[in-house]
Amino acid sequence: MIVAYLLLAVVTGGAVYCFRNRAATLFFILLFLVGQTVLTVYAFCHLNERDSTYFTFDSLGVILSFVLALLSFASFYHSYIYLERHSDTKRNKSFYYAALIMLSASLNGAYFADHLGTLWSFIEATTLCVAVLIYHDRTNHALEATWKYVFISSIGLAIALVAILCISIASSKEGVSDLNLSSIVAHAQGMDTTWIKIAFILSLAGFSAKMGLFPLHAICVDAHTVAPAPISAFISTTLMNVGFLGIYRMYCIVAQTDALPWANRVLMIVGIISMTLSAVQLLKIKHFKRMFAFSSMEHMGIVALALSAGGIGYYAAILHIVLHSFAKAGLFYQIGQVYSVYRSHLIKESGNYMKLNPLGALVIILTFISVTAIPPSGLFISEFMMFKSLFAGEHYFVAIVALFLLTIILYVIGKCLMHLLYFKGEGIATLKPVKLNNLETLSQFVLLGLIFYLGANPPVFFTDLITGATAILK
Amino acid sequence: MNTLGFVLAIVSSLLIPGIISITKAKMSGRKGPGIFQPLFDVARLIRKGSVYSSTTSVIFQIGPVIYFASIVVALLFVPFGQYKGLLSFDADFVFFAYLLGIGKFMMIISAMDTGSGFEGMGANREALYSMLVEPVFFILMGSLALLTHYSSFYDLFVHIHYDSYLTYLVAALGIYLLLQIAMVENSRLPIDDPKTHLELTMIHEVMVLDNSGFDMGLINLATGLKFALYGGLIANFIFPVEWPLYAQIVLFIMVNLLFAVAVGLLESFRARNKLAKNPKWILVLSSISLIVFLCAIEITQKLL
Amino acid sequence: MAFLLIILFELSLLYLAFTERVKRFLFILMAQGLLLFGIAYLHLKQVDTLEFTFILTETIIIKGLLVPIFLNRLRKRNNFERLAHSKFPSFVSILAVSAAIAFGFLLGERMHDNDLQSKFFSASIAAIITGIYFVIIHRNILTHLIGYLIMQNGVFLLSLAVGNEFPLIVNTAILLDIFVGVLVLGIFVNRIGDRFQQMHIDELAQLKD
Amino acid sequence: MYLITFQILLAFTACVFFMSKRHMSSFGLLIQLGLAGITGYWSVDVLIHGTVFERELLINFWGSPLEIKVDSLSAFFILVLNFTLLTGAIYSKGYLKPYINEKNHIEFGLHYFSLIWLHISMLLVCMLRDGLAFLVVWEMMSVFSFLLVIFESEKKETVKAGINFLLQMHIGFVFIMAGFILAFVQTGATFSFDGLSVYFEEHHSFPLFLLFFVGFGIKAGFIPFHTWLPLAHPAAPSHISGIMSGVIIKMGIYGILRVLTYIHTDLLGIGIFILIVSVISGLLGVMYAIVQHDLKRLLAYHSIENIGIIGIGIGIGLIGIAKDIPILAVLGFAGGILHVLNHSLFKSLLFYSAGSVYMRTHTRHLEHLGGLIKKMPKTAFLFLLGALAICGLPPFNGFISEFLIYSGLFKGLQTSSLQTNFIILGTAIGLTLIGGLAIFCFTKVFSIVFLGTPRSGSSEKAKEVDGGMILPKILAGILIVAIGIYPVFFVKMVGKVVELYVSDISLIIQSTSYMSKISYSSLVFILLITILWFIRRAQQKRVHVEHGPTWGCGYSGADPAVHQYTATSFADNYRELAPPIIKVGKHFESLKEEEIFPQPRSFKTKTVDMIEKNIFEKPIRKIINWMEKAAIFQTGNLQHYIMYAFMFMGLMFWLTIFKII
Repeated sequence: MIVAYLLLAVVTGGAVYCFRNRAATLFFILLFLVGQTVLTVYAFCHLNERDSTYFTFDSLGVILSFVLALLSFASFYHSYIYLERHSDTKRNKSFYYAALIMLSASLNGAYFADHLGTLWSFIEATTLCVAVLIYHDRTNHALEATWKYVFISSIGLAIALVAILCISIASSKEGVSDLNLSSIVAHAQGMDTTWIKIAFILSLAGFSAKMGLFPLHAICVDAHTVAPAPISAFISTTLMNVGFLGIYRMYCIVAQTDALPWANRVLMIVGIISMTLSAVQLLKIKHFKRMFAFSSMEHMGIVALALSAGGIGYYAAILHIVLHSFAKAGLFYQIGQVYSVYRSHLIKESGNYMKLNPLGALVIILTFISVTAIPPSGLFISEFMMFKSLFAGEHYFVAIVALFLLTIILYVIGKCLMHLLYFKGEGIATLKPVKLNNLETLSQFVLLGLIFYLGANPPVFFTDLITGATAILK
Repeated sequence: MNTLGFVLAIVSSLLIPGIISITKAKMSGRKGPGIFQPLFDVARLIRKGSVYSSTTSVIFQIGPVIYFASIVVALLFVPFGQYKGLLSFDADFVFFAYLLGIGKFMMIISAMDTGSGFEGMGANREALYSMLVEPVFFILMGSLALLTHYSSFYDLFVHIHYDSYLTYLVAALGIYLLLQIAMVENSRLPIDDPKTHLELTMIHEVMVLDNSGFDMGLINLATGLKFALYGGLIANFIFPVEWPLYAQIVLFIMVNLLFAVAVGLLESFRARNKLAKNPKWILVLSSISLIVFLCAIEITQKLL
Repeated sequence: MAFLLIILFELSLLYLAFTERVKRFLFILMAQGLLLFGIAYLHLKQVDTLEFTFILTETIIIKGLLVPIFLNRLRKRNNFERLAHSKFPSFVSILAVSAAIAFGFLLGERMHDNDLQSKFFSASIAAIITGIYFVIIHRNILTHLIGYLIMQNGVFLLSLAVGNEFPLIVNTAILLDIFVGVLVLGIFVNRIGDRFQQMHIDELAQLKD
Repeated sequence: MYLITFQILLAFTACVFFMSKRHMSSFGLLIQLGLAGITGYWSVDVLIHGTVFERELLINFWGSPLEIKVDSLSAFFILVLNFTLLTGAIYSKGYLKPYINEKNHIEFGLHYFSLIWLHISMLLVCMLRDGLAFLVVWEMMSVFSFLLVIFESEKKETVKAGINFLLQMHIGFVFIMAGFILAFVQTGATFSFDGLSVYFEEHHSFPLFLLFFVGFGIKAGFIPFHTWLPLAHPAAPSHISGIMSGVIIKMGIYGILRVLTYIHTDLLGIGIFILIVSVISGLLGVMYAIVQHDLKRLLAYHSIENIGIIGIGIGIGLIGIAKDIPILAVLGFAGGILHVLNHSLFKSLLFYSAGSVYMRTHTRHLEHLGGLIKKMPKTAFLFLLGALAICGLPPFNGFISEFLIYSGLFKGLQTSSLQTNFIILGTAIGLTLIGGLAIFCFTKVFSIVFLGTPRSGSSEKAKEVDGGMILPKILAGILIVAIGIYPVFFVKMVGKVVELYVSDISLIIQSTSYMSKISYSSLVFILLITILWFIRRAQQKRVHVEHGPTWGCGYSGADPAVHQYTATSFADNYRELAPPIIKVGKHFESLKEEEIFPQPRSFKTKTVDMIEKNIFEKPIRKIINWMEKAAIFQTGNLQHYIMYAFMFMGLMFWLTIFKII
């Protein structure tokens, strides 16, 4: 199935690149999207079954693939609007679409990969695809950010490859010759913890580039800043999720060994440092997209903390990843609209959005509530679970620091968004309200609605999937 | 029988201003007006027409009425020996104090209603001093409550048993404090001298600069009533419960007479405080009342 | 024999530390490709056509020929001959690389393991560290690319050391990824060269807070 | 049946966005009436029969249906908040009329949507017992009030105050959450209020209570957690200020009272702690209030004072329970809880009146107002009513609750130990001072705003607001007088709530006997006033009445508006007594030597809240500055970024090798 899907991606991607008229592009994109949805549904129906030797439809993969399927629709739609609004050349457009298709495909490949090598190569493939997209605007900043993103991602992934090799050293001693995740996890208990520990640190450092976590967090922030808004949405959601997936897979291996408490402490350090750095940087923030990029980093820090806390924290981590994806995607799509109003991403050049685009302002308010994890947003539920498990583990100090940082972040984000909504300064007064497509805003409402819905009363299949994904850790 | 106390208090209220002015006149070597002169004044005022400032509103007119009514109703709470006041219940002195409070509130805003700078000064001082003096009254009542295990005016005074020296001290200090509270409440010496004629330093008198006619009459009557109010309370301190009724009536009249004379004497021989010193002086009263409280604790032997 | 090749490999790392001409770097990359072929060939337990072809492509064709040639074209296109003067004098670099080699050696000894080719392991650690060190000290992006490739060579050695082979298809995917990665990076080097006239890292520090 | 209607109403709330701007308020009011009717019915039922109302909502929350539970405490608060929110909603229609053209559809819709949901979330706060659900609705309440506060977003300060409000509410929320989680983690009982009782039985109550107290105390506005009130209240539209001061801060009290129902140990310590905090809040609240020049800010400080009085009642009650002096307990709790109702009435009345003043004069600055009693007589008299009530003067409701507390205090004096005696004495002194200061303050406010001569053109041109805005004030006014004159009924109602804390409720029945005597006394007072007034009227008809200028001691040339006493000068002699906590900044340009003919100058004073400045502003500013300085990691240099990874790995290896982690 996956092979068929990947083939479809290659074919549609190629076709989109070759046939540049509107109807054909639309047709192939839709074809791909339908195929992708079919894959997700198929995967859900064949939960925990192997596919094409190197893939398994495991619960976490299905959840993330579900998120991806949903966000691809939104992203293609918003990309379409974005490209039309910026009247790009046909060549650039087709290039953009093709890259987006390939990116989605490699993301799905990574989500379902059961073999560490496959996982690695798909993740590396995402880097290459996303480079095209980040560079889309072809400005100096875009060039810089792309270079940094690709280069540091490559270095990070090289480190991650070393980590995978270390795992393979450890596993070969246990007689596991293939690098299939399921078999490694099954035999991990007896493995040499030294190698496992080395592998964990290296993979954490390596995949952090993808996940936007400390220590290689910086490039994600830069990439967000310059990428077109729909791509920022994609980077900070599905692409970050793939980084999380990499770390999570490693963590699953570590979790079987005695090194688990150690790994938890490492994750906790990483989480707290990520949150601290993002909070500290947020205090000086001047640029909307950077602000949300740092906010993503903060959320990834929360996810790391949740993982490290264990227990109900595992559940919290995955729930948080999913809900954060919806919140950030909605937010970045909205930032695209904001940009079309002000032609700038700078906070100080914005203001009075409430009058200029009231519906968008409503989205901003909702996203503000979601992103800062104020109830009733679902993100609060996951953060709450995280704190519960932190307290249960008697990590009081960490919990207090985290709460403090979250409060600061709430303050900064609140301040900046309120500036956007209500500030009336010179230059702002002359701006005219912009007529925007309501359907565009509606899609953001749907995403935000999902956050509230999944936070308050998640459907049973969803909770089952998350429980299934964390089952391996119990 | 309960009305007797009220009637007596009313009678003495009518006479007290006259007695005070006679005492002051004698002390300064003047012949002085007759004892009923203040009453004649009031009667004349009540018959006279009024002049209202065009700045004022209905507040200015209703203020003195409420002020007067509050004092009359407060008088209903004052017990008479073994007889309760016309109105009496647990913690009635709280009602008593707050009733006086509403009267003051209305007087202050009616003074402010004129939009006069001078009356503003008086009103503001009145508000400050009555705020400061309030704790004195409450601590005193609290000490009595502690001492007697009761909490209405009637029970407080009836159940004081003079059985130790400390009790006498409590009584003496209590009387002193009530006297001083009366002076502050009526804006008399040493807080304020009603004889001065510099608006900048006056308190009560400057508040009523614009009042005339009926209203002024009520205010003058109220002054006497307020003296009677505290005179009555002081009398209750002294009443031996076991005395027969006629003796008590005589005693009551004597005490009120003495109270008026004492006020007259005080006003004759004391200079008024520097205006800025007044708050401190009132605070001293608070600390005296604290001493009363400590005595009460000592008497109830809770220190052991 | 393999041991000799590894010594040569480590020597090539040392040589990197004090040379300043970009051409030399490329030469060394080429040489490392050949050395890796030798090491991998000697490492093979039995010669299998498919696997042999794969190693041949990976080491000689890609690492030894295509990539250096590609980089050379980049170098020519962007007129890039000598390294800009680095903050770190070359003797520091020599010391650092030597230290990396020594560290790798010690680690290899310490991690003494039956399934592990400790010599390969120590050389690979040295290469990875040198690669990253290279990126950190030099301020030119083409050199960064070279550092990255050295690091990748180290990873390749490590995969040999592990002995636990990936399936061929996965290996190919990994190889393809790295190759395309270098191409993409190269394209961007070109763009940067066009846009900024020089490929100095300082040009690429606009995005910050 | 009622339950289903309740839920249908919830579902309909979003329709407010699809209404026209003019009909939103009516639609919102309709929904709120429905909600209030249903919940009010439940509450009255609970209060009358003394039962506990339990139902499951059909809404699922994390797989299980939400359970609502109304006991007498919830019922009391539900009734209080229903009343204030309804009056607020009525008032809002008139108050927001001038904004209809200014604000767009979404802003208006958002406002009314938030208003309805504020109501809903507050109802749910009172009804939910599950910990997580409670936390969610608790914070929803804050978020919606935040959205309501920032309605007048044209002003920079409004938005700033709004963010400040949200932030402080969030901090409070964090404390409450921490409290719940700690209790849950340490006992493993259910994550709910009932789970707390398990914790309190097994552990020391005080530390956990402290967490809850801080959390709820921030909402309630106890000093030193009061700093949001003086900012948020002036910023909010007046109906929201009224609601906020009337009921939102009471939710903090509800939280504290709710937690207290589960605590049976350490009560003395908790009681004394609450008492001390409350006396300080009461005193400082009113002391700060006197020196304010902004009408609504002043009222906000008075809310702090009144929260202090409520706290005094609760503290006294707790000491009573701990020391086993039932009379103290009963009267203390009854006074405190009744004051919740009372304060919600007169404070909303005062805020609505202040709002009317603001609406007609466009200023809240005391020194620009004056003489409004002639322009807006109804508003003026209703404000006076509220002022008298808030000063605790008979025959109005404020007196009743203060009277209960006082009589508790004096009864407590008789039966308690030395230590308690001193505490009670201190409280009594505090309470009398609060009362006196309140009179001082409200004589000032009333006379400066409504009496004398207008001090600016805008107050000269003011005119009375229309009936829709008077009606809610009259409703509140009726209740104020009703409670003042016929307290027995209300004290009995409060008695049902007190039963949760003190089982022996006979004392409250006893106290009703002298409550009725208070009624008599008040009636006598009112009767006397009426008689005198009629005598006076008759006299006035007979005599000659003249009108003229105010007596200016012989000088009549002064401009009456300038010659008046000002708010600043009224507070001046008081201010001199309290320098350490009230710092008044004076801003003026001093006279230069070469200035022979001085130019016109301005003089400005600004009061500084020393607690806010020293406890919060300074340290927070320091931390923020320090953090801003630390923001140097995003250098833009690629090599640094790689270094981070390298250093991180090195550090981790090092820490691991040396077994630090």
